[in-house]
Amino acid sequence: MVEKVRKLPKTFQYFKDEDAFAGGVAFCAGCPLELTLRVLSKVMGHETVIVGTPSCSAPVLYGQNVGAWHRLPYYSCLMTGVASSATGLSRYYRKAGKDVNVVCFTGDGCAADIGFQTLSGAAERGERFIYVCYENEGYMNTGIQRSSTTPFGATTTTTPVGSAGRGKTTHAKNLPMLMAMHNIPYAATATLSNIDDLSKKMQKAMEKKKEGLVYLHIFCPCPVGWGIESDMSIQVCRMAVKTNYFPLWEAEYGKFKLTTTVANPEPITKYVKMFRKFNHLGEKELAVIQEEVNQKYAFLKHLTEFGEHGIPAETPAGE
Amino acid sequence: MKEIRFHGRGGQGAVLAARMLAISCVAEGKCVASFPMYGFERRGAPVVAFTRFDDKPIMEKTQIYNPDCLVVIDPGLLKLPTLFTGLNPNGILILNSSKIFDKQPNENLKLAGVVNATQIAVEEVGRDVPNTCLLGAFAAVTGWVGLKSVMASVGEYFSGDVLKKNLRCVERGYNEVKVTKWQ
Amino acid sequence: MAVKKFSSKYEAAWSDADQLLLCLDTGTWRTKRPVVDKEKCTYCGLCAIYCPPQCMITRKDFFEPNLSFCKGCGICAKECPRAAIVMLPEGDFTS
Amino acid sequence: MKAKQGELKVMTGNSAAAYGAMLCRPDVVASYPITPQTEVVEQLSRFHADGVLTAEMIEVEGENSAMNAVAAATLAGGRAFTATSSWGLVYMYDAVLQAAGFRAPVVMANVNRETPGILAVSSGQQDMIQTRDAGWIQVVVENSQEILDTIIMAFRLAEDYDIQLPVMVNYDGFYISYLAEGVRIPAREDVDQFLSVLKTQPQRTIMDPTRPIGAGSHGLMTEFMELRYKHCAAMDRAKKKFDEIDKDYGDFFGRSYGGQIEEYRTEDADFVILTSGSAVGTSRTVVDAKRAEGVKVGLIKLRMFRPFPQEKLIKAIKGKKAVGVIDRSVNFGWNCGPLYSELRALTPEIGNIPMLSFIDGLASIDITKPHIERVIDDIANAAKGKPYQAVTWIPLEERD
Repeated sequence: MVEKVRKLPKTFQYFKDEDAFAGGVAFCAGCPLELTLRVLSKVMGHETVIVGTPSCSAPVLYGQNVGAWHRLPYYSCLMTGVASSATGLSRYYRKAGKDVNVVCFTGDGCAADIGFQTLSGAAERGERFIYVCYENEGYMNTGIQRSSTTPFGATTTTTPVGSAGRGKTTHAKNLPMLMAMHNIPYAATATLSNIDDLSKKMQKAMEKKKEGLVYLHIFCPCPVGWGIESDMSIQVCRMAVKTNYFPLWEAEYGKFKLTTTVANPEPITKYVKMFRKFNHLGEKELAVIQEEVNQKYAFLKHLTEFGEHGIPAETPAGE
Repeated sequence: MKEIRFHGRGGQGAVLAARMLAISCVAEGKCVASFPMYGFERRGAPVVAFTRFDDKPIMEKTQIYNPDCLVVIDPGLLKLPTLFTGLNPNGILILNSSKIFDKQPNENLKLAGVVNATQIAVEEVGRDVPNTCLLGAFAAVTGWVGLKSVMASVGEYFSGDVLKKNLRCVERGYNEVKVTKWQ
Repeated sequence: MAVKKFSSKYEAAWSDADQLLLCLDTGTWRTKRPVVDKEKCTYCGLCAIYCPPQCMITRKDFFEPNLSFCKGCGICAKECPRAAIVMLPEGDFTS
Repeated sequence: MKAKQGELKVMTGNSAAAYGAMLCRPDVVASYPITPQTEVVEQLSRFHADGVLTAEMIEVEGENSAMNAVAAATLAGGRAFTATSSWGLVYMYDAVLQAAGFRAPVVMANVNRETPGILAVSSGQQDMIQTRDAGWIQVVVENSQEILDTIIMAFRLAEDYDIQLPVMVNYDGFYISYLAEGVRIPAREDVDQFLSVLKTQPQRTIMDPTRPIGAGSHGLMTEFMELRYKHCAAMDRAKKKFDEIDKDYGDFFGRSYGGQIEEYRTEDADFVILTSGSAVGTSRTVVDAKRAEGVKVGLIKLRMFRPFPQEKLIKAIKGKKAVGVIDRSVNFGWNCGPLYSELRALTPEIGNIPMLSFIDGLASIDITKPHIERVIDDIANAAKGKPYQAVTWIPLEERD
């Protein structure tokens, strides 16, 4: 008989509420988005107003007629209006003296492309809500199209591989970095393999949003869109961290800190072979990706050597 | 005119099957119309697709309410209370299942072709994509379209190794379908 | 205007989970089923943490999937450090 | 009981809009500057800086955000105001539709200006026309006092339990936005009292964060149509409600505007002009002058453009010998004025009388007294049974 480990993972300690979602909801099998949302509802609690958009999360976040798939209050809006709708909601709640978590929940396409202006505006104004971007590197819901956060070389339905096409020809926008550069009270990256870290950052987000906008960038690979076997999605997250493809960090008012350091990063080849979207790439192209990973990481590392810049912590934005 | 309604779940290729059938019919000189009806594009979510074919141009743009034939790609959908709704007398069913019927599931259903398309797909393609196999079964049971035409339609969507595997699925569906008749 | 009866009491597209909490029968999506070896399970909880539908049920000293909702993704089996969960074809279980 | 006579102050139309909004004590104001509306934002910001306005002021990064913010704020339970114009209205279009579909009781001042395509920083009602089918209540007003009064009425209409619809208060850019006139400013407590009726009504559904409630569920099957039907029904109710509110306002503050339409010397008129906005004032003076010459002409001022006041217009026009419509915008594809084409739809009820369309005043071209005299002459001839031209682009078709 194996000795039972009585001590459950620390993650359980971050849960303050029951899962707000119905048992069966319309996410694909193995979708990290489902886990992200369920964990979010457990960590942030049920008095969390979700502001969502048309996306993979919409069929679950938004109800059907009078029915809902979960017990969180929500506001459905268009991709152009996420951060601005959250602005209206959180401002009114503040005026009415209600302490509410207003949480935007959108994909990278919305956050980095069509909704970026309003997100940037809300960050500058110091709006007090949390913006969660789940990063699946493209428009997965509408059928796998490229977004400005789709990485170099990736195949999508609008950057297909053919006799002339080799996948996306430009590089991804570094959205979490852009948001941190707004000098907001809190910006962080997280992913599900490091779920303790993710939960902790969600908890911290609730505190820091009292000072201004909080931005969480959560790496959520898409089993369907990337060609990942449904049981491999957490493994892909883990490898993204281990290769420094997706480093985990946080930044308070522009002061950067790595929350996980990888002693001996794995080569990017180990990561890209876990799914199909980079299958066509040759050595040369993989070297470009490796170089990009190295450069981005070096830049991030360099930033951690600086202190807060821009607005000092003692005078929160938005006052 | 013949009207065929496909029932499947997102990811099983119901929409593609409906379209391939349309292409097969065109290869035989028929007029066709095929379209899907779904809300959210999601793996696992129920999907309905329609194909009509006739000797003259098809004007209708409505969903199919009185199908001559149902193609059910997911056996779990047999539980759907509305599955047989509107089925024409002398109706035909093409079903992906490991089990054949022990009794007539609907009084209008007179002819059922059952094939374990999931198993065949897993054996041949390595994944649960039962759609092409069911088209083979469809050709065998209905006789409305020839095996050659179905195989040609599959060639419009796949190439190389994947095409070969899918063609084997079609052939096995054609040969291995088990037919049950009721009066 | 002529319509007398409405199906919703709301003027706009409001949903209300108190009135109706929707739920899908996602257990039927499964093509593979996770089976837990109770002997091997050390009750570490990692399967429960990583399970996307969060449907691992705590038993006395092991975890077990709620088959009503388990979509059979296999993450629990993949993440289990003791290999205490195996994915078996769902067809083997149909009576 | 009567309200106190308010303080008289000379102010522009834009200031009047800001005063109207401020007096209603909004919880949230979000706006973005655009000519010729910018003064509204500036005035509201001054009110806020002076502590007169305690709303959450949101200086958004674009009009789209302004509309999203105010719509969300009203659905959370607040009162919200914004103002825009022309390209700004176009830029917020998706959110304008969203606000209406959500039945968000937003009040917005729209300072009419030409829309994109041909660059023109000038007056024109095309912006209002291009949002005609957005599901909003649209009111058009004529002067600064009417702007202030109508914005107060608009909050009562928008937030009424039976209505719950966004209201757009339109006034001509430049001609009214920058026109300084003496305006009576109602006392705050009187405005409070006028709006207090809303507190006695059942409360609308809001985003109460303690409840598992969601705004913006998918409308599936017939429920989508049901919600559209309810929206249309609310639009229909808004007509009578607007008349009642206008009457209440008149009884209390001593100023009223006729509700959906205002009729001027129509009772014994042989024929009438129908128009809206700043052209109404000038038309009044020309009608008076023509009356002095013995021409039996009347004037109808359209105040409510959406919902469309069919019943009122039929009643006002039926029995007249002819009607002419002056539009400060165009109906693409019909090649006539938009208000004109809407009126034509009432022909079965009004009767087959000559109906004439006059397009004038695009891009701030002045709708002058001679223009209106010509309109009256043309309608008068048509009323006498003479042949007439259905559509006239007045400034482009000068008479020899």
